[in-house]
Amino acid sequence: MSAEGGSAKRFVLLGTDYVYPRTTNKILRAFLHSKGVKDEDIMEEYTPFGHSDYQTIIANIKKFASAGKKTAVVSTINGDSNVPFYKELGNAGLKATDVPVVAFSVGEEELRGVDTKPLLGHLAAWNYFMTIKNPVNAAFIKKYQDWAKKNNVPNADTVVTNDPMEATYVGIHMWAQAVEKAKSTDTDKVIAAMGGQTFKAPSGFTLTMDKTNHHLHKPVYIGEVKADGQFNVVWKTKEPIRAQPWSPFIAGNESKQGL
Amino acid sequence: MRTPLTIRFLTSMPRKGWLALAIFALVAWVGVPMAHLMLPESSPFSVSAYTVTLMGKILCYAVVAVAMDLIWGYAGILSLGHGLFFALGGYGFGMYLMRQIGTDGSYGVNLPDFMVFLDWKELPWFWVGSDSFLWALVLVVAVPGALAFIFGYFAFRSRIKGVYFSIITQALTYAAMLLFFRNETGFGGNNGFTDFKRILGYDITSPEMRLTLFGLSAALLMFVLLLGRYLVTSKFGRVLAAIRDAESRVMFIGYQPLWYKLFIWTLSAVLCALAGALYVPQVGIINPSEMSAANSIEIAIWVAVGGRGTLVGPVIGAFIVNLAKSFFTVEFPEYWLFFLGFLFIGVTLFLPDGVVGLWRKLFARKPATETESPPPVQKPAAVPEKDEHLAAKGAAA
Amino acid sequence: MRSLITSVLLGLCCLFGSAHAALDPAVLQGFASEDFGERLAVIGQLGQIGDEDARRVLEALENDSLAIGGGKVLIYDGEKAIDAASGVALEAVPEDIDTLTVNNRMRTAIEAAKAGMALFSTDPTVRLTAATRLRDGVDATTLPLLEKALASEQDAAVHEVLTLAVSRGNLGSGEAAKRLSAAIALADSGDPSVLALLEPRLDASVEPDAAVRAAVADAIRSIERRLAVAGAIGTVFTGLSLGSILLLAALGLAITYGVMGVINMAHGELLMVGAYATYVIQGLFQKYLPGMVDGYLLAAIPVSFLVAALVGVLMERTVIRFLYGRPLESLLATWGLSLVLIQTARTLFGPQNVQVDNPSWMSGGIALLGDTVLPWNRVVIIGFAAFVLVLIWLMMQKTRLGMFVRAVTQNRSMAGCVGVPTARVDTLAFAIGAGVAGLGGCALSQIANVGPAMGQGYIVDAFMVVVVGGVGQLAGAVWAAMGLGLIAKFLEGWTGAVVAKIVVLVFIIVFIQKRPQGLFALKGRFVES
Amino acid sequence: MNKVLDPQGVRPEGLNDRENWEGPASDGHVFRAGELDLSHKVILYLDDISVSFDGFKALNKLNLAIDAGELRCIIGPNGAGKTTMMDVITGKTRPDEGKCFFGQTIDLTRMTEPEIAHAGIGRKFQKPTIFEHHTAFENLELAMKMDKRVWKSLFAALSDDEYDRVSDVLRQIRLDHEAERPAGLLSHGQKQWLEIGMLLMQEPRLLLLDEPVAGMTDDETERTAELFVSLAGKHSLVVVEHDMSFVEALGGLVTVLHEGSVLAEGDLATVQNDQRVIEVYLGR
Amino acid sequence: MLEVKDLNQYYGGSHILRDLSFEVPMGKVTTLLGRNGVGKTTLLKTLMGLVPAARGSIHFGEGGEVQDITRAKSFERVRAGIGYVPQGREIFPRLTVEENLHMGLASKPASTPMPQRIFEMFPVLRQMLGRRGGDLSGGQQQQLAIGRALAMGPRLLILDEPTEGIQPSIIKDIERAIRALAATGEMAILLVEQYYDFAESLADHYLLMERGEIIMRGEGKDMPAHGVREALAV
Repeated sequence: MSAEGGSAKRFVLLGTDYVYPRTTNKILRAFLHSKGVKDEDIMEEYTPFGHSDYQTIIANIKKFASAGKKTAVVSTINGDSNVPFYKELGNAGLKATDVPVVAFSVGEEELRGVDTKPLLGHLAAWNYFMTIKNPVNAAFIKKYQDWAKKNNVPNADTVVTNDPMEATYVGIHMWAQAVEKAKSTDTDKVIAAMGGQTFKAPSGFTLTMDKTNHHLHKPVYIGEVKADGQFNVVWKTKEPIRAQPWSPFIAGNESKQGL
Repeated sequence: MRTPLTIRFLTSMPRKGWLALAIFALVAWVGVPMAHLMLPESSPFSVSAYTVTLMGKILCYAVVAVAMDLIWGYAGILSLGHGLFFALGGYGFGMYLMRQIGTDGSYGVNLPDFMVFLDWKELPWFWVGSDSFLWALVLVVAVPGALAFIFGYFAFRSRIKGVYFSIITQALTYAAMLLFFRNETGFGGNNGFTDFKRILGYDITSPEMRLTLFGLSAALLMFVLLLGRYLVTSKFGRVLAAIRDAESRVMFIGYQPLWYKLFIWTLSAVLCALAGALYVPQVGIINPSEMSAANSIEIAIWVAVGGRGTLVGPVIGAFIVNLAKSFFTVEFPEYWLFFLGFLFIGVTLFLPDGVVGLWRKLFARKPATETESPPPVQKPAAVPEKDEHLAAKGAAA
Repeated sequence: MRSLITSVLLGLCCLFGSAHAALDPAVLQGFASEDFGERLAVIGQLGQIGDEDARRVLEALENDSLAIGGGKVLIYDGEKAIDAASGVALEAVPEDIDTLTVNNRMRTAIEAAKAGMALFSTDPTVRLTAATRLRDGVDATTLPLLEKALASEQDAAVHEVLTLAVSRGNLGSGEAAKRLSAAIALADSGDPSVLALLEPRLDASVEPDAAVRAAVADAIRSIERRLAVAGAIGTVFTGLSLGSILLLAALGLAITYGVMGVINMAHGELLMVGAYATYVIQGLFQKYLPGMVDGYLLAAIPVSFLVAALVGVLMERTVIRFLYGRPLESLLATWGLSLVLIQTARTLFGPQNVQVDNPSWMSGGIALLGDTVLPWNRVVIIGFAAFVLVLIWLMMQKTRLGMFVRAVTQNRSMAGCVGVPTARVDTLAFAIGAGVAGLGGCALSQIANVGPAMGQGYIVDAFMVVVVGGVGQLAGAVWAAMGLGLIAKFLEGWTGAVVAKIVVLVFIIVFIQKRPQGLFALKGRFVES
Repeated sequence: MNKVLDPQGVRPEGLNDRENWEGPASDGHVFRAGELDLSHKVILYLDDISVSFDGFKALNKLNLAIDAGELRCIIGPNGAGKTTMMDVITGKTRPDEGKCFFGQTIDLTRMTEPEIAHAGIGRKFQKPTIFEHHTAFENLELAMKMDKRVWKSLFAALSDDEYDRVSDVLRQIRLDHEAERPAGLLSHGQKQWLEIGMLLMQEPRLLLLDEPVAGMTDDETERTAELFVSLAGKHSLVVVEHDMSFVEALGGLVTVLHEGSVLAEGDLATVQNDQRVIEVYLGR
Repeated sequence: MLEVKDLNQYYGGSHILRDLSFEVPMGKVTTLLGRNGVGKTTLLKTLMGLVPAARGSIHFGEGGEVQDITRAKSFERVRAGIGYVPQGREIFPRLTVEENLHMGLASKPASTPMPQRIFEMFPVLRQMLGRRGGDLSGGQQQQLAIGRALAMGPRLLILDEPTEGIQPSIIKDIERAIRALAATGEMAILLVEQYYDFAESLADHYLLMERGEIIMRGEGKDMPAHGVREALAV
């Protein structure tokens, strides 16, 4: 919505029909309302899993975008459907400069199966990108690539790291730390020891587990797709931010903000 | 032939059959509960919670297999839509289970969680009454039954049979799966129902509940076997087999095959639904993937492996395939599809009568009497008679 | 943003025709700033300079090859570095070199700057692109530039675009006459964004002149009419496109099931084989013939046919031939085959989807009026479906093998009794069907995912097409595929994709009840036997 | 109950067009399915029946009337339309045009196969179609005239009377020693007889027999002729046959079909001397 | 040309062919007579390899090139030189007449020309070349079936009841054609018939079948004397 982000005034919330996109878009809609965006400037659309024919939807997006205001797409399309979606987007002539797409579930791994030419400039929001430059990340990538080669993973020479992998990596280490602290693998004791654990993550920050809600405090990055299937970080938070399991933009969650 | 019904029912099965049934009942209702509750975990005869649930699950599958066999083995109609009826039964009972969660869900509201995130403020009309156990039972039987009846009525009335019927049942199931994947449909979309807490107020994870569900599954299987036995030995069963072998002849002697097929088809669907209703509380989840084409076709392979046109065959097949699945997916997950794939091919090519047929061939003292279990129509000819190929096509066309 | 373009263009206006100066390194230093605003300003300045040096820098920036190193702004291609200001190559690449990040906002600015420069290019196509690019963002301040360009423009196409652009600007003019002619000119537009400009002008408080209001109303009607036509064409096109995909997915099955009567549940996996064959060919081209990568698809067509046909031969020889005349058993056995094929693909290529690129000649599309774009890959696939159809028709009707296949289908034992090796014909016919499925897979790889389980998604659709069309009827399959594609797309317009699909499936189920023989039933006595 | 309207959904003209009916217009008769009205002695009436497949006219304005109790032979070269005619009568094929009445009131073109069977028409196919996996006894039992609805079948048990009736027919068709053998194992001739037996169990008013003695031994053929002759009077029989000696043995009226319509009709001698018949059939 | 020895065949438990032995000599018409159901068609199906022989042998050929075809596949027998005109014609209904005739050349290389003799014999086929086989009348179909069998120039022509359901004028044509073919001396002909007059007028040799056995055989001219007509009539 900022000038930096393209000053979008209309939003297409496009997702695969399951819990995550539904919930995300519910929060997004509430957030957009709070910023004064009207319902008529929000188009919400869901496709089934594995949907592969995006012709009609893209035509609808174009129509929606042609109403004169700058339009952005927030995509929570999951998995396989992304390839046909982006291919269709490119072929229909919608460039990132016209209608940028911000994806919440497209990462480096997903882009391995995609011809990235038509995607240049589209965006993704994650807590980690492989392109982040810091020693921890370099070591992390190296370790994974070595492992993949050693274990003959198909296409081992082109393996990539991504946010979910980083999250798992962090999670396992924190669990190990908590086990050491609790001196037990008993679930309840480990849970008790989990809160407040910290770990120097490949994302370049030292992450902390929230003491009350056991979510991680993480940085947020926005990256633009590059031709090689990697992301160019174009925006990031200054420091890790606290996770809010109950969105403040949804009515009824006011009492839960401390959680 | 001129004996009263009850006697006929009793004599419809040889004494050995009744004995086997009694032993099975004893094991399921006394042996397993005792082994699960009383024996310490260290005992070699102890039955773990995992095993009870696994067996309970496979018993439900066995019911589905027998139901499938009634329609495929005895009436020659291969359904690729039984996964749908199974799932509908599961959804019917799942609605009740969801309501039993009450305010224990993650939003703490007296609405299923998925409705909360969809911003629904109240239950949609088709959920009305779903908090009643009895109404849930009605739903379990009535919805799949009505769907099967309506679909079957139109399909059989149009004389759709053979592969055509199989393909449109698959289309039906596929359409239903797409429908249930939608969140707007009101059944939890992709995630379906899960996180069940209790049945009739009792904790669903307690050993007693586990054993009760297991015992009920065993009871349902026995009931289905007895019912099947009665049906196939009755005149109804003979008409059914006659329809399978020569439908036009049956019509010309004055039977309306439509109603016969419709009866067995609807019954089969309802039995599947009952199995589904028992299955869901045992595995703790129901979602639309139960309606995928692969699931329905797998049911057919249970029947084929065991031996179609027999009642015990499908039970054996369900156990063999599902135990193999449990084994492979744990030990060699990458080979499971190879195993299943070759099982499909091998059984159709080399074991047309399944394990039971093999058993009979190997240990036959006397040839199987025809009245007991008419063999399936399409026996592989010793000489591949390719002319049939055309005939079959004509029939399909 | 708009003001930025304006400033670029105004600058251009002033500078146009003046002697051009070398680039001042100080101008470029702004790129070193962390602040995007300053970087944008530099782009604006470069646009004003508008010479070859400026263009070079802008292009470098666009291609991610502008970098800061050693305190200078450099053009860096990964090996050697050139001083951006002077164009002189540096002897050594500085150690601290860091590529400049471009975001969408900068990209937009670059494009605007370049378009402004290009408006006076000698190449009419370049001018056309530039004019099109500038048309949407026109306002009162950019108007003079466009008017100037319009005045000197000779090329008709560019002239037309510029006229529309100028008219958009003039719509807000103080002179009623200008507004009137603008409104009249805009009636020829097919751009929906013009509607957004025109609609407020219907209001008397915005537009005091009644004549202009009437012209505006006319223009709106005319544009809407044009958009409606374009929209309808677009929907029909998407329907045909979906139909041709269904057809490609089903044609192989129309042979194996329709003609030979084999219920091949592994048909989807034959599509997958074709798609993976395409993927492998692409890989080989990338490795050994990188210069001809765009031609890989042409090579993939015969290869995907042959590979799938070979798999078909194997299937027929090992399993299917023992199951002729037993459709339900062949259904189960071929389902088993499909599982084996899926797992084989998984083992060979990994469980993830693999990347199959569109050749560059299949990217982009033909822009019709307004928003309607006919993407090249879809156009090509419609053409390809027609090609495969003709191929099959020729194969079945004009070759000896085709005649044998038809004869065997009609009367197997008699075909043997006139000397047709029926078993071999079966194998060949199945191989052809499988090969055609492979061709389908090759086409599908261009628009959909290529992965081990991709075939499963098509099997239901493929059977529906064949069954609705009527078994044994190629023409039926064509009508069914196109019909189902169009119905699905028209429905999708107002019910959404899922409901459209469900409705189509239910429609098919009902249709089969009414016409179990499909659209094109074979009639006659010989059907009965 | 489960009445299916004919595909066109149009009432055949015959219902409104009764004044064209042979004999006086029978105003007293209301259309009642299932009640056979033989007031004009005609049990089966085909009027201008035409059936075409893909342009080929299998039946071309065929007219035929069979009297109650009559034994009629239909002969004709292959492709003359004999089997199609049977298909029309039994509801397997719907005629493109024309009327087909059973008695005075039962419109066969509007009924399904089982309804026609219930109305009292039994049919024997050219190739014996019996239930090969059932015993001979069961074959007859299934064919027996009784309530054939699902619910009854579920709880059906044979009464002594019914048992005796099956046994009687088994004796009549000389299969009493083969009663418990699966029918699939019987010889060709025995299968033909079994199918005739099934027809008898149905107690039909009209029997349609398509080449009933094909593949029978001479002895069997002779006995079949005797059986048919004995059935005539009580039942009406329409026999399609090529075997002229068999036709002669039956001794009834003979109808010659050719290219979908009646070429000649009369006793065997008349027909055999008809020039047109000699041309197309006998004198080949 | 064709030598059948001790041929046996069963079908569904009943013994259909019992120790059949006979020969079909070159350049002659051998007629096989018998009533319905005596096993004639089963015999021909066994000769064509449509059903495997249970016991016995079938040899085909002349002089030094006699081959054992007892186990050969149908198309191999055709390749060896046997042309077959089945009962009920069995032309390919959805192929054109021309294609049907070309099917007769299936055992030959694709370049083999269509012998014009067929059209001389049955001129009607030339007029009907573009029509679908299924649209022809019975008689025309019969001529087509014979033409199809003749296309590849067989050394043995087997005809199964070619007069069945055919109008007299065409029967005359067929009779003439068979006579002409035999007269060339290049072909052995096995004619299976129930229609006595037709068989008698063509037969050089005759075989009479009853219950799977050949109960009478002899020269064609002796047929009346041997009482074959009476044996068929019963």
